[in-house]
Amino acid sequence: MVIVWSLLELLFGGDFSTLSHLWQTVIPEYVRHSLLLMAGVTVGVIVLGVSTAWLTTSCRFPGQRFLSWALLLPLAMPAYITAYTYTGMLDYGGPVQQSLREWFGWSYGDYWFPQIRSLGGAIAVLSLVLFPYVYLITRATFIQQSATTLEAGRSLGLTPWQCFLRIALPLARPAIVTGTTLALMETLADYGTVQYFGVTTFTTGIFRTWYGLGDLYGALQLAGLLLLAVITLILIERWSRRQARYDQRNPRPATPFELRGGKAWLASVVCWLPLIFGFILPAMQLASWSIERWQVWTDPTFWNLTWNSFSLAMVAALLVVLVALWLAYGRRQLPNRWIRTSVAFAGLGYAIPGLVIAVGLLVLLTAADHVIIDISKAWFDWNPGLLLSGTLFALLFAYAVRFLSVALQTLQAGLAEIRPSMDEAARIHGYKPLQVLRMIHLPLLRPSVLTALILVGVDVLKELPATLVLRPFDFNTLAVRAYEMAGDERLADAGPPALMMVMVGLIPVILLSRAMLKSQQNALKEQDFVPVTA
Amino acid sequence: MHSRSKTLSLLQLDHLHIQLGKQAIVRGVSMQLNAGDIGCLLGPSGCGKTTLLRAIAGFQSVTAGAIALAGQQVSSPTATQAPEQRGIGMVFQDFALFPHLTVAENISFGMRHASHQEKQLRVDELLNRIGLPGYQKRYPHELSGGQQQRVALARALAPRPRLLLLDEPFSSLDAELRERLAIEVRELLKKEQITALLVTHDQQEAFAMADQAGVMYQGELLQWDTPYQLYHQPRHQMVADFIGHGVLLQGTVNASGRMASPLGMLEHPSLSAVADGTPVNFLVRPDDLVPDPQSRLRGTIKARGFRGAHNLYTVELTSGVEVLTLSPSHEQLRVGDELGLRPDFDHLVVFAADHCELPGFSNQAPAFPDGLPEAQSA
Amino acid sequence: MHSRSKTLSLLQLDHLHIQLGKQAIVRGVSMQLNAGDIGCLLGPSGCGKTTLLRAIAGFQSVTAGAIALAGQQVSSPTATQAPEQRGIGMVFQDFALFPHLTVAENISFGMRHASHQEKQLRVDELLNRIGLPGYQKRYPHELSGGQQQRVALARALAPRPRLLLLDEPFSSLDAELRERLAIEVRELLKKEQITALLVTHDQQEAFAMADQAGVMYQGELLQWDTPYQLYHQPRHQMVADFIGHGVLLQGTVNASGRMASPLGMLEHPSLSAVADGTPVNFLVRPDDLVPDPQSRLRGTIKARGFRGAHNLYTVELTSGVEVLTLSPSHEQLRVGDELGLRPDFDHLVVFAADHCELPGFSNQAPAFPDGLPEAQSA
Amino acid sequence: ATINVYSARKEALIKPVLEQFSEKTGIDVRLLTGNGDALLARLQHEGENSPADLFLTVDAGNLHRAAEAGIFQPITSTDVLNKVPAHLHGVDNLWVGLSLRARPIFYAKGKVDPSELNGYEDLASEKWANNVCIRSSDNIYNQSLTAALISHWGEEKTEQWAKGLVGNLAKPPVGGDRDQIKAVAAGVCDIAVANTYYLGLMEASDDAAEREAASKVSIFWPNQDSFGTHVNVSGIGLTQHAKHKDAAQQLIAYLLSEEAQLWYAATNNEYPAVTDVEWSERLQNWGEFQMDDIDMRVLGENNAAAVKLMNRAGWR
Ligand SMILES: Nc1ncnc2c1ncn2[C@@H]1O[C@H](COP(=O)(O)OP(=O)(O)OP(=O)(O)O)[C@@H](O)[C@H]1O
Ligand SMILES: Nc1ncnc2c1ncn2[C@@H]1O[C@H](COP(=O)(O)OP(=O)(O)OP(=O)(O)O)[C@@H](O)[C@H]1O
Ligand SMILES: [Fe+3]
Ligand SMILES: [Mg+2]
Ligand SMILES: [Mg+2]
Repeated sequence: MVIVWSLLELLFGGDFSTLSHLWQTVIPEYVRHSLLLMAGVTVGVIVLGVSTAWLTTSCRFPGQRFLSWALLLPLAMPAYITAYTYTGMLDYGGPVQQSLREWFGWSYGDYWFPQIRSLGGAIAVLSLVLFPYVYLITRATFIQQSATTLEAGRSLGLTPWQCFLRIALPLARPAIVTGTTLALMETLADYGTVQYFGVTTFTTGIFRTWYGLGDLYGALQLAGLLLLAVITLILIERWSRRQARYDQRNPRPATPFELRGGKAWLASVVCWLPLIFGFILPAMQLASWSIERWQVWTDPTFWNLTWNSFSLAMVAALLVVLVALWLAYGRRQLPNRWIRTSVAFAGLGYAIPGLVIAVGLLVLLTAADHVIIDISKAWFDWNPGLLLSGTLFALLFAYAVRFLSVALQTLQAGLAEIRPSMDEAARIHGYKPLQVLRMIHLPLLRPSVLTALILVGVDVLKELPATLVLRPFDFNTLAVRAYEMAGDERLADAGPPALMMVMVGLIPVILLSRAMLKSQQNALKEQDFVPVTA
Repeated sequence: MHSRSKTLSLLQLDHLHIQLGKQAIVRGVSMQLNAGDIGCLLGPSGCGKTTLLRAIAGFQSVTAGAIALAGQQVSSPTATQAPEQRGIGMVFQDFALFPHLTVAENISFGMRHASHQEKQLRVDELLNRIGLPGYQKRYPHELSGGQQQRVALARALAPRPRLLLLDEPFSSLDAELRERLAIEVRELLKKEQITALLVTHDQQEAFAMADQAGVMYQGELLQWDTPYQLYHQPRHQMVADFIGHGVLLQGTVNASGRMASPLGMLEHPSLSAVADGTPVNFLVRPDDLVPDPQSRLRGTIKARGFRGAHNLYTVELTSGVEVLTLSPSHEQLRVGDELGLRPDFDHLVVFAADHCELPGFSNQAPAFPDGLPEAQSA
Repeated sequence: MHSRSKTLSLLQLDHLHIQLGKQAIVRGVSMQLNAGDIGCLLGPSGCGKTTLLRAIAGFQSVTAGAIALAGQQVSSPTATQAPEQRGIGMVFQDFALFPHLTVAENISFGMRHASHQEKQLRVDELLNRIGLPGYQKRYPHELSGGQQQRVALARALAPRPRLLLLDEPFSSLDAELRERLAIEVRELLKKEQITALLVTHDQQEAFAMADQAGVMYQGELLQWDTPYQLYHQPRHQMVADFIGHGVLLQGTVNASGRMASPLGMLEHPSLSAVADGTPVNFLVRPDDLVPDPQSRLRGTIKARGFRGAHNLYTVELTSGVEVLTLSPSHEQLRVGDELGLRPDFDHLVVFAADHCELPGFSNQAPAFPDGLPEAQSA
Repeated sequence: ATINVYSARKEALIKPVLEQFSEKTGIDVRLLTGNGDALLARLQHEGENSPADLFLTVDAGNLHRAAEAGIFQPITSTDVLNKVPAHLHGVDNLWVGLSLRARPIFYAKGKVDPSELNGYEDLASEKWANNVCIRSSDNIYNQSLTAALISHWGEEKTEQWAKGLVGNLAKPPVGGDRDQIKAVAAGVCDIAVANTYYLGLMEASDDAAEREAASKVSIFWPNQDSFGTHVNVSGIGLTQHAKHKDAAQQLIAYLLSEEAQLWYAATNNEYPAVTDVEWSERLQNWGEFQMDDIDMRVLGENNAAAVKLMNRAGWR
């Protein structure tokens, strides 16, 4: 909120000359690229995320249990790292094209090969890395969906597949939209990947204005425009949903379909492909680089980095999810305009590039620091230093601003599935709203809370720009290390920290998703399976 | 007098108005329920009963008027006390059981300050009462619809609230169980001195349970009275029509305080107050007409409904007017048979003919020639 | 004969067994429903009615036995035809409306091959029938409980399925509307030649709608017959007890084919087949005993229930046996009054005294001295 | 004492020298690395409460911007100032250069005769149509190069040049400098622009494929007859509110010592800013050349104009 306001203030403080220059030269192209990128990523994450989420919740096929948590793994890969690994493999200098040239005696230009550094490449990589947002959030709602609603569809003559399309999918709409919005916001805020792929987007414009033209105000004006665009998108979506609701009576868990033969095989393939391309291949590339750099594994500073990253991610995830819970729940309890707007604004942080947020926060925190220092000097004759902006506080604050929307949206999608009469039934028994939250919503929301924790944790682990600007002295994380190495085009050196980041991210992902699986199985414990004969 | 009613009345509604969106759903409802009494709300589907209960519980803000609990105002357009502070229990129309809690946990949910043992005792006692002993460990989705509803009832009873709101608490139960439970719940409420307000669609239930009852129609509470008065002395045509079977016939009061009607000349003390020549509507219940072969009032059976002990016949009188009558189901009268009917009025319920036009009656249900109320449309 | 029954019967259940978890929920149910007929299932809460419907719809696999639709086997322990291929419609006990669709979209949901205009016409027609004209654009959460239930009914009717399963489709409606809708739905089903199987808790409804009806108890279908037979000729003590009010009294058959009973000597043709000295139970309905001041059979009123047109009295005979009787509610008899009763049996329903022990009767409901069935416990 | 350094140079390229310094002098150094512009913003907002004593950044443009923002104070230590040529000082000695990085033209060995080349003008000439590789104009290296050309040629001619260059590109301007060199090696184009130290990194790589790619390209030093090959600078300044001024200047002096300068040259193949320090073997192998000794301030001043010009020219 505060950040947004300080940004808005900056927005109308500067002059618009830079903006008009950009408008005449590059902006149209940037906008076009951004739109294409967003369109592509939208299709990509929805197709990958929803299909895998549906298959792993409503069907049983070999490998389904493993896949149901493994599909989160691509998220642990920073997008730019995946971009690097694919470029390393597929670019003209990479092993694939080199081998082709050697085997067939071709030289460059004799053959057609998809240009990985292109808009298409960026869409592919971002989709592969970001689809787990959709997967996770949608899956959490699929788990909560009531079997009776789907059975109603079948009693009206719909095949399971049509039920999926016409009931399960629309009912999961808040979740799908949430996941996609998150993926799109990340796409909009992404700078590393698109820059590496030479795709100029709106964000490129922001940084070009700032770095190249030295015009921070111009950059912030652009960021403001971006924000407006995002707000518009969100409003359009909200409006299109209008009064429709998504909570269902009697959430009786559905009985999964046993898939056999060709169908089981097909389902496996559909789920394995994104995992292979989004995680296994890049991770193998990282692993091979890491083996070249085996020395670092014995380096204590490297383990220090690992600990920093891990603990920071844990603390930040807990913090952010707590705040988000408070906001989401506040909105449910007191749906007045003030809370609505503040929740809506709190959710926008994700669309703004991390660096812009970091700078905005810097302005705010340093100003607060100056006041604190002045007061402290006047009263105690003591200079406490930069208490807020110079410590981990700033970092945690920045994560909160940036990732609040991830947690918030995940939780809101989950809350939308809980009938309001649950709240009422609890309150009529004398429980205050917070007690209701603890006793009713948290248990029912478990899949969503766990999802939010995973998403924020992994995001913090990967977070780069804000960490770079706001961290205290001599505080390094895996992401920073990987980035510095990769930024100098020392890909092999970037391998170990990147791999470690993935492995650290894996631990919570595995733990939490097992917990999720368990809550799903609890619900199913008394159910028997209906064999499908078609 | 005023102070006395204050000390006794546990729940008091005062010209309550409630709006949902732009629609007025509850309109000017006033009523009062004395401590320890059981009140029943009847009314056609969609007339605002649930909305009224939700306002009393504190989930719904009111547009005008006030709600007072034990003399203390809890809802007004400007201030609403939080639901959890009202000490009210509620059985929700859609049960609203907590899906992640077992039956025992659901039932003991509201007993916040009770010890583990107290909870267990109460749960066991209530499960016995609702006919589900041994169901403690089940989850709601492992119960049948009626079982879920009974658990919802037990959950609301467990903490012994001072006021219990029941929104169709027996709708999913079979007649036998419903009747037994109604009686048991009534006993329990009386024993534990819980005041209750019950919404039901079952008049028998209302008659069996209620100390006071009322009929709502399109957001208005038409009459709030004892069940007997409601049936035999409806103060509103709509009430007469809604409670029990019956038809409204037209008659004309003449100078001698008698009424000319399709059933012949009828007498009634209340008619003497009516001016000569006034057209009136009067209510004819099935039991007001006794089959009597000797009677001069004759008709033909148009339809027969089997209702267990009795058949309900729709009879077209020779004058063309249709009325209802009951006859033991052993006596096999057939559609088309002719029979005689003898009027046997205990109360004659008369309405001014222009008072309360019954809106938009459907005439598709042959058994009920006077039609049925349509739900008020949007 | 075999082939004829095949062409006529739309639904046939053959020794059906269903298990949920480790419990047998449906046990050896056999029945058949002819095309165009309406069947009604009655039975205490939790006896397995919903489970049976779910198996017929194909949502629930069967443990033994078979289900055939129009002569074609659709469910057996080894093969289950997918629900959407059965052409069955269903009204779910918990409605299961699609919360993200409007009323019109919900209703037309199953009309997949209809044109936009056809859909609109059908939606308008059905909304009129269920008394909700103009509600097309509402969302389910903007409806009252009863309105939601009616929309669920319309949704199931809209695509004209060959078999319609209705799981307590009128439970949330007021008596008037329920009666009207029951008749309308019956007309509509007959007109559109839809076969239907209805679960209801309301015997009146079952009597009014059904061509065939049955009583389920603890997973077994005790009797499948016409409603009249079910009431007057129950073939099972449990059925007698469940349908309508009544008490079971003990008697002893003597040599002359008559029976010595607390009501005096009773005669009945069916008694002649019974051996001398056999102890039997026989059913006494409230309408089998007519108040008669002259009768030598006398008793004292122990309890009175107001039920609108009649009062239901519990009478303790001088022999100490309790029976029920009905009397118009105008006649103000009081608890404690003495009265005479005259037996007036049309059918005498007799059970061997050792046949079918009624399990664990509760004796808490004073109005029903023979107790009520408890739900089977886990 | 402890001194605090904000550095836009990556940790790996600065930390070892700082550690050596601490060992030598007993002065602790705390380091914070990050993006140059962001660190600058942080310094500005921290104002007088900033813990930073020194700000180290890469590229004349960035140094200029920092000086303009008023976060530096003049360096007074003559020890420091005398070691570095005057064109590598900021206005009022607000900063000094630490190392130099050259941005010449690379060509495919064997395919291109170096005599066909002359200077940066060639990149725009029709002769190399579809045959030039260069990275995006987002990159500060290209912005500085263009800024230098503006001051030599004027804006109009430079814009013509930029347009010609864009027309000559063999592939979209994507990837880093190393990728441009690899593109030449792979035959995508015959000439490319990149910083020399990337070639050094490739030559020293433990990946055989990189070494092989490096062996296929050579450096051409452009504009030896005119203003010289474009070089850029990494530099350091003393912050306005430095709390440990003396120690900080000691550190600057150490960074300009022969030991530190040699380490730079060896580690990152940059050219020493201190004139009399000997070049590493690899630098010597690439050959002597005339550097553009344009005043670094000009690069900074022209940076915005350069970006706008490139925007207009359609250089992505
Ligand atoms: N998942 C389950 N596991 C074990 N028992 C179950 C499960 N689901 C239902 N039951 C039991 O099966 C029995 C039959 O349930 P069903 O829903 O068919 O009853 P019903 O006849 O429809 O009752 P009602 O009239 O209350 O709706 C009930 O006793 C119920 O407790
Ligand atoms: N959110 C809403 N917006 C507009 N109208 C609504 C909304 N919710 C309910 N209504 C309307 O308010 C009226 C009263 O609803 P309420 O639930 O109080 O009825 P009810 O008397 O409980 O009916 P039932 O017996 O069917 O449960 C209904 O006509 C319903 O359509
Ligand atoms: Fe570089
Ligand atoms: Mg209601
Ligand atoms: Mg049921």
